This record gives sequence, structure tokens and C-alpha cells, in this order.
Amino acid sequence: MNMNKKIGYGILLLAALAAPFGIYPVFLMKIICFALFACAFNLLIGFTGLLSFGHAAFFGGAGYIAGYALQTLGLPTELGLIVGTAAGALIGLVMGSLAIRRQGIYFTMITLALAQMLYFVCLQMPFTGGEDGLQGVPRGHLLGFIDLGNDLTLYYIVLAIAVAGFALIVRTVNSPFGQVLKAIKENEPRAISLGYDVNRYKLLAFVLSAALSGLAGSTKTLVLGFATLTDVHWTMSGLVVLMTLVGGLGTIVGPIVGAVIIIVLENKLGDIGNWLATVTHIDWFSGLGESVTIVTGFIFIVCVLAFRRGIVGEISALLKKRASSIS
Amino acid sequence: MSAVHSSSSHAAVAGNGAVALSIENLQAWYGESHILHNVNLSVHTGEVVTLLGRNGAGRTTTMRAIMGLTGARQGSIKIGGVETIALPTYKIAHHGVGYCPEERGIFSSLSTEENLLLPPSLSMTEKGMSVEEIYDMFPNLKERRNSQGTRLSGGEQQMLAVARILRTGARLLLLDEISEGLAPVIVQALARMITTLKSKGYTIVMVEQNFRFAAPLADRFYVMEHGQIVESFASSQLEEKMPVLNALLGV
Amino acid sequence: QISGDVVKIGFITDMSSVYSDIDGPGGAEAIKMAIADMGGSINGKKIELVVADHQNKADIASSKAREWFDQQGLDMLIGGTNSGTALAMAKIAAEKKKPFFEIGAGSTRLTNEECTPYTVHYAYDTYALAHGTGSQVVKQGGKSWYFITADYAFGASLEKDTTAVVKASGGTVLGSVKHPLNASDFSSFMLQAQSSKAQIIGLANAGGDLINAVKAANEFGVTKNAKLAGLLVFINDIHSLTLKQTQGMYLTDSWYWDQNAESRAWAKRYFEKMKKEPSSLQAGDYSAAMQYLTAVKAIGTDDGDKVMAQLRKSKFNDMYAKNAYLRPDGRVVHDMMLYQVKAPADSKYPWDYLNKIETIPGEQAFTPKAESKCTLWK
Amino acid sequence: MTDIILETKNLTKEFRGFTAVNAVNLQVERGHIHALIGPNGAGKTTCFNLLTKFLIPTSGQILFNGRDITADAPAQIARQGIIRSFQISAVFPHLSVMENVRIGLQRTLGTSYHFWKSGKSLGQLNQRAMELLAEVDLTEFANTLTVDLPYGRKRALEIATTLGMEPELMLLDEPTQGMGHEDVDRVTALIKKVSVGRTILMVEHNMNVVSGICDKISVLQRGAMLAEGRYEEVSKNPLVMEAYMGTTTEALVGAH
Amino acid sequence: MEIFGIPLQALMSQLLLGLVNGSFYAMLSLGLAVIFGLLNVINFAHGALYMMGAFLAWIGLTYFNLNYWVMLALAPVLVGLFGIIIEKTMLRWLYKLDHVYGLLLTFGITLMVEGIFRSFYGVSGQPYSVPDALSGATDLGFMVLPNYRAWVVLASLSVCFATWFVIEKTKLGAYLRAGTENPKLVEAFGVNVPLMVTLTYGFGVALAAFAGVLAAPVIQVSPLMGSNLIIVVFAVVVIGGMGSIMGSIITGLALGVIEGLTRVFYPEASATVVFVVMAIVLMIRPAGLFGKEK
Ligand SMILES: Nc1ncnc2c1ncn2[C@@H]1O[C@H](COP(=O)(O)OP(=O)(O)OP(=O)(O)O)[C@@H](O)[C@H]1O
Ligand SMILES: Nc1ncnc2c1ncn2[C@@H]1O[C@H](COP(=O)(O)OP(=O)(O)OP(=O)(O)O)[C@@H](O)[C@H]1O
Ligand SMILES: CC(C)C[C@H](N)C(=O)O
Ligand SMILES: [Mg+2]
Ligand SMILES: [Mg+2]
Repeated sequence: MNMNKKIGYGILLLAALAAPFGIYPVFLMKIICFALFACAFNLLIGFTGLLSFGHAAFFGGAGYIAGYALQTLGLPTELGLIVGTAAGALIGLVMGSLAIRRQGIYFTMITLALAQMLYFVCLQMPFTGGEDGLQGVPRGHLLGFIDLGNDLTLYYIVLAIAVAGFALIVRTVNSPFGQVLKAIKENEPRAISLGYDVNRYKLLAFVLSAALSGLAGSTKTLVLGFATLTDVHWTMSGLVVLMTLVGGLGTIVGPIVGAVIIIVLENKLGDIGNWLATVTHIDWFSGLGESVTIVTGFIFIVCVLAFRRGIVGEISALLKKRASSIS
Repeated sequence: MSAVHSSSSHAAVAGNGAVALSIENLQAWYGESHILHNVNLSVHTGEVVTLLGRNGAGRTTTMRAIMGLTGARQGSIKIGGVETIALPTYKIAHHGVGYCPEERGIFSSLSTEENLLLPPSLSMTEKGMSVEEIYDMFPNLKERRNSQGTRLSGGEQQMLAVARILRTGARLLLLDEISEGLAPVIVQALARMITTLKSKGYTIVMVEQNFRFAAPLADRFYVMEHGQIVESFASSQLEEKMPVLNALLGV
Repeated sequence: QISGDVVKIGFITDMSSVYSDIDGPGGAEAIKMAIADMGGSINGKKIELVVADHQNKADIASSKAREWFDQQGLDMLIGGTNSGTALAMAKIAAEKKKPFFEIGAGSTRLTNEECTPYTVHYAYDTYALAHGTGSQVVKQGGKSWYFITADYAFGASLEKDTTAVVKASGGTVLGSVKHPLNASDFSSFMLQAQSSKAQIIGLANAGGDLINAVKAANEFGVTKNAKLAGLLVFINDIHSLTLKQTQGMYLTDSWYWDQNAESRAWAKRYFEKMKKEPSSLQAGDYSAAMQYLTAVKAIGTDDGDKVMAQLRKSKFNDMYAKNAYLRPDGRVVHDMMLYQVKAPADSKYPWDYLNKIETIPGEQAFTPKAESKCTLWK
Repeated sequence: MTDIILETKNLTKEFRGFTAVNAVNLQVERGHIHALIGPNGAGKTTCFNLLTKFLIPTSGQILFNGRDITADAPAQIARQGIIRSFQISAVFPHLSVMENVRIGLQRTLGTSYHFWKSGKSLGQLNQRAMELLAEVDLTEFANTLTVDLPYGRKRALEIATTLGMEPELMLLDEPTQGMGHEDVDRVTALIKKVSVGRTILMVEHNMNVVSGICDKISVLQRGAMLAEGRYEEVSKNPLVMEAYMGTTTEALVGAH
Repeated sequence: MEIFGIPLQALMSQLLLGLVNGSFYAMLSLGLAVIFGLLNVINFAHGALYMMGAFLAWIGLTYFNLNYWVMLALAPVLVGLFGIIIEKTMLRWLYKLDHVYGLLLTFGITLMVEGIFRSFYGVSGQPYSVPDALSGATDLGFMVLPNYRAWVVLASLSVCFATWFVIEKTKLGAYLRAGTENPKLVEAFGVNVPLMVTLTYGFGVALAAFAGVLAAPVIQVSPLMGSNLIIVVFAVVVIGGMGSIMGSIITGLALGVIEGLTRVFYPEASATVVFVVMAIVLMIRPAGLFGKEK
């Protein structure tokens, strides 16, 4: 890691530490959970080139399991999160071993379909509460003595979880394993001929990504106190794809940037619209709040047509260009 | 090595003198890689011209560029005097060009006869050969008219590929390595066919690996190297050019 | 003292989906009417209303509620249709110690297992529906039942309460099928119901779902051998389905626009704004806001606990409720009415749809103390 | 008796009724550079694909060091020491030259699944990687991104990576295809150099290369073995001349 | 009469429903296959365009008093035109890129189209009544056959087979099939492939709209009707393998029927049965029932 990067991460972390004093902590925690989710997703697409359209299954599925563990089984908080993460990994293992049988676009469709299947299972399983979802999941105490009822305390715990998850992702990308993944992404037949059992590597990457998505989902359940069908629905998978795409596929911090932008947009679009309406006196903007999906779709289209590298990708490409033109 | 303009050897051409194909300063890219650098050549109506060169010299790319099948192109390509550099592929074809690709391009979802019937006539006036004429020329194809295109033997596929473009009424044929992988009998048949076509006034540009196949057929030769024309001469000059060819191609 | 110098009311309901006709924008309008009728302010402090669409998702409802309480200093929350969201919001309001008026939702869980000191369950509940419509249908000879149930808190609650009534009256329940909220095609559910050979197909759903279920039943000729019993029918549903398809149906409701002069007068004002007659829920929204504001005005503070105490002391009297009162379990007790849908020929003017069969006194309409599972009412 | 490292018995591959490889009995002797030649479509690449199990044989057997490997998976075969190169160049374009070689080496560390380990742990392979790069003359390019290498260098890198696997048997599919003269000569010399202590089976159209370094030649035609033997014998075989040259009047030397 | 304790009436009716659903699967997966063949794009927007077809029917009736039959012809044309615009302005730029970008783009289009309809019409759905000529039901004795549903099966099967005929048995179809394999070469023969691509997309999409109009009287016309369906159709595509036109049709119908039967015998699984079948097929034949391993 070079100096610039270190400084960048440092500033990011400081900002995260200070943020809850200016911004509603619950909202921040939500952003953090999604940022972790997007990073986990990016581990798969960005570094193995596999586009999954079924990540909601891990995120939401783990959310339910964690919620059930915390609420009905009454497990301690830390155990609940671990159980949720493990559930994400397990769902990932099952889905992954089916999906990696096909490549490219079929892989995508299969993950989407399997996730939808899990959606229906969650709809019907008695413990998920069907359309009502699991409600009132207790936050409990961390390690038995840190009261998580306080938003601020929970915020720092959540931040720590996310930073740990993020660190693991960075580590994975740079690990011997990450190196093999890169090779598989670049030239799969060649990797096979060098003796790598590529499907097992892909599967491990899939499971890792699923487990971290599960961690993100469990944490979200803990923060908001509920687990619902929204989190297992395919639109959630689409959302995480969008976050990653906006931030920059295959960049390390891109997904975080993307998550922040998309979540802020989703939640504040109404305010932004109202503000635009008062500033520009164009009434139409005040309806923007109801049109989140339209705006989301629009961003998707623009990204695919014009900014396939995403924000972070475009910026770093720009910097590279500048650097090379200087030298 | 600088590009050699073909105009110097026009005196030696067969055919009736009208320019069927004239390429000036052609550049072509595949994505980021710049493959053709200022290719210049011209072919007269009724001529048979062969492009020689090593693997990867850019001969196939030249043909594909004429058809508009590469990435970006620059320069000028005139077919029958009409500038086609900016046209889409299908319009280029409508100026009377038939292209037989290196990889043959037989469609597996079509039967032999469907493959043969696929290309539409390029214009109202120029009718291509009828299916009967084709079958007369290649009796094997008639025999296997109903089998799936890619089930044919390699030689038969090659025949089919060549026959297919004769159906369109194209008068300028671009033939890429049509002798490749064929049994000698078939290569001989192809040679006879080209002679026949030439006598009917077709204009032919060939890319050939098989020098012994191409040498007796061609009126003129161009030699390519690294995306440029580096040598051009008429068949009458073949003897004297042999040492050069040896150096360039190892033939 | 009024916190934040405004009395802030929040309204979270289904603004765009299956239940938006029954409550939705009309409900918000009704609350605005109440605020206007209060003069827009109390002791010089402005009354404000914020509205959100929960899209029938409990997570959206509860995060919105939490955000409003934490961020906007919300003083009181009115919950609209959908029991799932209502249960979620009730928990948040209790955590924040603020009054929560629930109008649209029917689930009795709000005042039983999940009762809180801050919940005010205002309009109706599934117990009342089961004992009104349910027992009337059994009385008419419908002994064997099969349910088509909306697969969430409300449907389950309605099926459960009605099952109890059917069994108590000597009927049998042959089974049930659950459908997702806002289902698009009911034919297969209807056919499942049909294969049970029950006399009565009980529709434990509402709004758009009820409408579609009735249509599917007609398409496949299910009504030839079985009778449909809509367990929660609103006037808007009758309007959509037309009298032809609904005549003779029984329904239990808390209010009907044409019930008396006072209701007609209010309905007229509402009609001018919305071009539709109000449902009982929209009337309930008005009444709830009114009663809350009256209480705040009486004690001069919007402190949650004090307002709740004041509410428990009062009798509610307005165009919606007569002599109604708030029970310790959070139930507002008022009379319920059993209606029957008119035949097309009997309908004299637009929106003239219902005949009253009987009035069910409040004390009988709702869960009696003996059956209550609320720990606050012991 | 000669020491046979690789042997196929009646190896056959059919594609929907079309027999691409037909009962081929191939014997590759240990330490040889063995060439597989034949006209286009003769089934050479298909043969390679069968040997490395990129395709599943329709029938027949493959024996490696006397052991039947017909049922093994591609990665398993690679791990036993049969490494192939591809007809089109096979490198990892967006890794550096050094990283390319390390991918080949790193499997031996047994940490390839260790996603929690630092990438720095691969540093221990650098020395070996540099040795390999030196062997193919790529030392100065170690930190270059592979896409930027000229074509011939990419083939050299590919060979270096393959060498890193300590292969007993290397399969090279047209290693000189698409190369200029100098490249052809360099790669030919390179193949000769690395063949010491190994066995090499290669597909090659360039007869200069074949005649220069190959110990034995097998000629395929229409999926079947047409002739086999030393270059001098095969090149005089009228059947081979017929099938490959299209004429019997000239010797093989002039094919390219 | 009863079969396994299920009244014949209910069994047959459920089978009919299955067949109706199967017809929709078939029409949609057929369109997806045709588009994928020539454009290399998985058209996620297929569901949204199906929904658009249904909505156009509803809008036509509600605002312009155009009846069902007019809209059955008009809506596919309008949606087809819309598709052509999409292809010409957006998809066109993605052909050279990885397939996933086509999927992502059409996903974005889906969100936008759905969002727009949602903001106008909410999510609860609009009722659309059965056209007079087909209203009512025929009592077959063993079941009540709603005339309209019978028409749906008939109409969609005819359209499917007509499509199959055109693609497999005509010259135009030969261009399409050849274009699927090697579009550049077909273009080099002088065929206007870009136009063909555009029209193919337009046609595939029109097929979806046609299905939408057919569906309008059967289900609620709602902005979300398409996206829920499209994922099932994806599963159908994975099962069938997108290899052949007939394959898409047969797979679509068969899965509809399987779903219908599941509803009779084990209703809890009816929403998941297609996905279960997909998982099984993947384990046994990863390339799908009619697909070729590439
Ligand atoms: N699709 C492509 N993308 C990128 N580069 C290409 C592509 N096709 C060919 N090239 C490169 O263009 C150069 C010229 O290739 P071309 O096929 O024209 O050669 P050729 O003279 O026809 O040789 P051959 O005998 O191999 O057919 C080669 O270096 C080749 O690697
Ligand atoms: N996957 C496949 N399906 C059907 N036929 C195939 C397949 N792969 C190869 N073939 C056919 O098998 C035959 C042998 O092909 P192969 O690639 O082995 O030839 P080759 O000897 O390597 O030729 P070249 O010198 O051109 O590389 C060819 O006719 C080819 O068309
Ligand atoms: C108004 C209603 C139809 C809402 C429904 N009764 C519920 O509790 O969810
Ligand atoms: Mg070539
Ligand atoms: Mg080969």
C-alpha cells in the first residue's frame, strides 16, 4: 500500500469516526451495512468476473437467520452475528455449487433464479413471519456487558465490524488466493492447464463473498431490529449491483462510494427533489421522492452506456492519464 | 521499408483495364491494435491478384477491411470507382463483392443447400450462378445437399464456401486461403475453377499460403509484411523476384 | 409545553398499493380536515402533518417511524392500513413513549399479545369482524368453511378469529390457502378452495385482493356450488365490484357515510375534496386526529404519557364515535354495525349501497376481558 | 525396450457422428521432442485437447508413465506433470511478467486457497521466478505488464510459466505460429534448450523447426495416424507427401 | 369424479391454468431466445415490456375507447417501436462488450419503465375485463372452461408455432439462424444485418407485448406483473437451454403444466417448483435440456 492510499484510508476512517456527531447514526449504520455488502459483492464480480444477480439471498437470508437466532433462540449478540454469517456462507455454498456449472450470462440467470427461490422459501417458512417479517429483534449486549441499545455505541461496533470485513476483503484480494482468482479471471483455460481446479477457486470466492454479504445482512438486522422480504427480493440484488457499478467494478473503495451515493439517494431523493424544486421553481422535482426506481434505473443506464468504470474507476483512470502525461 | 505503389506495374495487367478495386493509404485497427499501416493496391477488372506474406502479415485483415469487418478503418477503398470506406458491410457487398473467409463460415444450423441458397442476389441485373450450375461444378455438394452444413468434410466445406459467394452475382471475389487443408484433387479442381471464373471476366483477389497453387493462377502479386505492402510484381517477373520472395517468405 | 413548539403528527399508510383506496391519500386528507377544524394550531403552536407511504412493508414503516421520532420530534403517529406495518410501528412508538393511533389495521394482536401503553386501536379489529359477519353467515346456514387468506398478520388474525366463531357455532373449517398480499391472479386459489367442497369460501383478505378473488370466483363458476363470504369489505370495494356482484353480502363496519345527518355532513365536505365517499377508515383517521388534538389542547402539553393519561380519562364524541372510550389494552370501544349490501334495484342514489341489519354494542363487539391476552389489562 | 512416457491406445473422439480423432495409437518416448503434424483439421489440436482432458475421449485410453489417466480431470492431469500451451497465446495479460510466472510456481506452496495470507508470502518465489525468466531471456521485462510484451516474448513467457511447473511432459501447440523469423529461431532454440531432461510433444506446421529439433514425427490425417518415424523417413513417405504437400514431386522442406 | 382424491373439475382447471401460464412462459422465453441469438443480449426488460403491452391495452380501453382486439394488434406494434428505439439508441453500443452489460442496461430500462408506470398507476393493479366475445365460460361437464383462457392458450400456441415456422422453414429464418452464428459473415453477403438485428429486437419485444395484452384480462394489470414473471422465465430458459426455438416452446409449456400439477398436489411448492426443476436439470445436464455445450 502506498502512502497516498494510506492517507486516503486514514481520512475515510476519521470521517467515519466523526460522522455520527453530525448525522443520524441509524442512517449511517445502514449505509455502512450496505457498503460492506457492496464490497462483498465486488469481491466476486470485480476479482473473479462472475456477475451474481442473487446476492440478496445471502444478505437477506443471513438477516433472517441472525434475527431468528437473536430473537427466538435468544443467542448473545456476537453469536447471532456469527450464526448469520455462517448461514450466508452455507447458502452461498449450495447456490454456488449449482451456479458455477455454467458461465457468463447463464451464471447470472441461475443465481437470480436460485435467489428468487429462496425468496419464496422465506415467504412461506413459518419462522420468517411471511410478509410481516421478523420484527423487534433485540440488539442485546455485546460480550454480555456493552449495551447496544444506545445508537452511538452500536455505531462504533458496526463500524468496527465493517472495517474488519473490509480488511479481510483487501487481504483476500492481495493474498495468494486472490492472485489465483486474478489469473482465472484473465485466462481461465490457462489457469486450468497450470493445474488449478478453477471451479473450486470460484466456489471459495463465491462462498467468501456470500459469507461477508451474510455478515452485512446480519448486522443490518441487528441495527434496524427487523428482517424482511425486501432484503431477499431480487431488487436488492439489483441494488447491490448498481452500487458496485456506480462506484467502480473491481476497485477497492468503489463499492463503498457507490453504497453511500445510492443509499443517500434512496433516502434523501425526496429532500433533494424538494430542494431542487424550490431552487429552480420547477414543480416537477418535488415528485422526485416517489420516483426512486426511475432515478435508479436512469443511473443504471447512464453507467452502462457512459461510465462503465464507475466513479472511482473513472477517477483513477483520469489520475493515471494525468500521471502518464506528466512523466 | 516503404510502401510500394502498385501503379508502376499496371502495364503488365491482364483484363480490360478498368479498375475494379483501388485501395489507398488504408489503415485498420482491431480495437486498440493498429494492424494495417498505409496499404496501397489496385486490381483491374478481370485480373487475378494474390496477396503473399507471412502469418500475421495482415493479408486477412486487408480482406476484412475491404468488407468493413475490422474495427476502425481509414484511407480510401474504391470498388468499381465508388468510395466505400464509410459504408456498412452489407452495402459494400452490394457493390458486387463476394468474400470467402479464411475460416469458411459454414453455418451449422443450415443444411448444405440452405447454406448455398442463403446469400441473396446483390443486384437486380447481375444474377449469380444457378444452383444447377453450382452442382455441375461440385457434384459432391449435390450429393450431400440435405446434410447439415458443418457435417461436410473439410474439403466439401471449402467448396461450399466458395460456391456460396458465386451465387450472389458478385464480380469481385475475395478468397482467403481457399486451398487450405484440401486434398490435392480438390486443390486442382479449385485451380480449374479459378481459371474458368477468370475467363468469365471475374476479378479475383486471393490470399494464399500455398505458393505453388497461387503462382500459376495469378496475374500479379503483392507481398505484405507487418501490415504494409512491401513488394508488388507481375507474374512475368516471378522468376527474377524469387530471391526476394525467398528472403521475405522463405518460399 | 409543546415540544419543539409544534404539534407534529405523522401518518404512515399504504399510499399507492392495494389498500390505498380504502385509506391512503383520502386518509391523509381526512387528517388535514381535522387539523383545519382545530384551527391549525393549539395555544399558538402550529400543528403539522407528515405523511409517508409504507408500501405495505413493515421495514419501511418502522424505519420511517423511528427516523421521525428521532429526527423530527414527532409527537404522535397515526398508523394506516396493514397490520404487519402496524405491529412494527407500535413497537417503535412504545420505545419512544409516544401515542400511536392505529386505524386501518385489523389484527387483534395489537391489543393482545403485543399491546403497549401507547397503542390506541381505533376503528375495528378482526374479532369484531368474525363476530359480526362470521357469525351472521353461520347463522344463515353456512356450516363448512374454507379460507382464502392474505398471507400476513391481518389475514392470519382474521382467519383465526373467524375459525373460532365458526367452530363455536358448530361449523367446521375444511382448510385454507394463503396468498401473497397484492396477488395478481386468484384463479388457482379459488380452484383450491373449490376442491375442498366447502359451502362457504371465507375471504380473509381485503381491498384489491378481495376484489380480485371475487372476480376469479365468478370466472371459474366457483359460486355455483359455494358461497363467498367477504370478511372485511369496505364501501370502496363494493363500488369497484358493483352491486351486481356483491348484492346480499354481509359486512361489519364501524361507520357508514349515510348513517346519520352528522356523518352525511362530514362526508359531504370530504366528497368535495376527494370526489368519493369516505370509507370508515378515513372517517376514523379524522376522528383519531381530532381526539388526540382535543386531549393535547385540554392539558396544554404534547408529552406522550400525559396525553395517554388524558385520553384514558375522556369519552370520545364526534361524527365517528359516540361515547367511545379507551380500554387499558389499547382498544377504543364503540359500537359496530352489521350491514347487508343492497340489490342494484334498491340503490336510490350514488353510493347508496348498504342496509343496516343490526347494531352490535361496543361491549360485545370487541374482545372481552376474559379472552384478552394483554398484560396491561389484568 | 524403449521408455514410453505417454501412450494412447485407440484414442477416438467423435463429434456428433464426425470422427475427429480415430483410433490413434501414439507413443511418446521419454526425452524426445516429438512432433505431431498433419493438414488442417487432421485432429492435432483435438488430440491435445484429449490428452489434457479439455475434451472427453469417446473411446480409447491414455497412459502416462504406464498409469491410466483417461478418467482424470484436467487439473489433476496438470498436477501429474503434463502441461500444455495453447495455439493462441496463453498468458495472463493484466498481470506482470513476474506474476505470470509465479502463478505457475505458487501451487507448490500449497497456500493457494489461503485467502487470509498476505500476498507478500509469495515473495519467496521471486528468486525461482527470476531464474525461469532468465532462462527465456525475459529478466529485463520482469515488471512489465504482460499485454505490453511483443508477441514472441509472450510465447517465451508462456514457456517460462510452463517450466515453472516442472513438467515431465510439455505439450506445445504450434509454438512458432504467427512469429517472425527471428522469433521462430529464438523459440526453436529455446525449445531445444528446455527439452533437456523433459519430454516435449508439439504440433508444428513449420518444417524447418520440425526438421531441426524433432526426434520423432507422427503424421495425422483425417483423425488417423498416417505415418510415424524419424524426419528423414517420414518426409520421404509418399503417403505423407501426398496428404501434406498435395504433391509428390517435392520434398517437405519447402512447405513454408 | 375424482383422481387421487382431487375432484376432476379442480384438477382439469388447474391444468388449464398451468397451460395458460405455460403459454406465457413459452412466448416470453421464445422472445428471449430469439433476441439472445442475434443480439447476444439477455433482455431483462422483457418483463417490463410485457407489462407495457398489458398497460397499453388498458390505457387504450380506458382513455381512447379502443377495444381489446384493436389493442391486441396495436400494442405489440407500439411496444415493438419502443424496442426499436431502445435498440437503436442504447443496445447498439454494447454488442462488442461482455454480455453482462446488455443485461445490466436492460435491467436499468426495466427499473425506469416500471418506475414510470408505478408513479402513474400505483402498484395495486388495474382491472381489465374480458372482451365480450370471449366472456363467459363453457361448461364441459367435467370442468368449467372460461372461454377467454381457452383463447389465450390457442392464440399463444399459434403465435409460437408461427414463429417457429418462420425461423425454421423460411428464407428469412435462414438469415436469422445464420446471423445467430456469424452475423458479420451474413452481412458480408449483402444482408442488412443491422436492420435485421433491430427488427428482431422489435419482434421479440412485440411478442412480449402480445403476451401482455393476452394476460391483461387474466391477471391484474400492474407495473410489477412483468418482473415477477421474468425471473421464472429465466429459470425456464436455463432449463431449456436456449438452444432451439421448439425447445423454448416445449419447455415453457411443460413447466407451466408442472406448476399447475404442483398446485393440485402440493400447493406449498408451486412457487418454487420451477426453480427446483432448474436445480435438478443443472445437476444432470448443465447445458439445459435442449442446449449445446459450447
Ligand atoms: N480480431 C483480432 N483482434 C486483434 N488482433 C488481430 C485480430 N485478428 C488478427 N489480429 C492481428 O492482426 C495481425 C494481422 O493478422 P491477419 O489475420 O491479417 O494476418 P494474415 O496475414 O492473414 O496471416 P494468417 O496467415 O495467419 O492468416 C496479426 O498480428 C494478428 O495477430
Ligand atoms: N468441438 C467440435 N465439434 C465438432 N467438430 C470439431 C470440434 N472440434 C474440432 N472438430 C473437428 O475435428 C477436426 C479436427 O480438428 P482439430 O482442431 O483437431 O484439427 P487440427 O489438426 O488441430 O488442425 P489445425 O492444423 O488447423 O489446427 C476438424 O474437422 C474440426 O472441424
Ligand atoms: C384496511 C385493511 C384492508 C387493512 C387490513 N385490514 C390490515 O389489517 O392489514
Ligand atoms: Mg489470414
Ligand atoms: Mg490445431
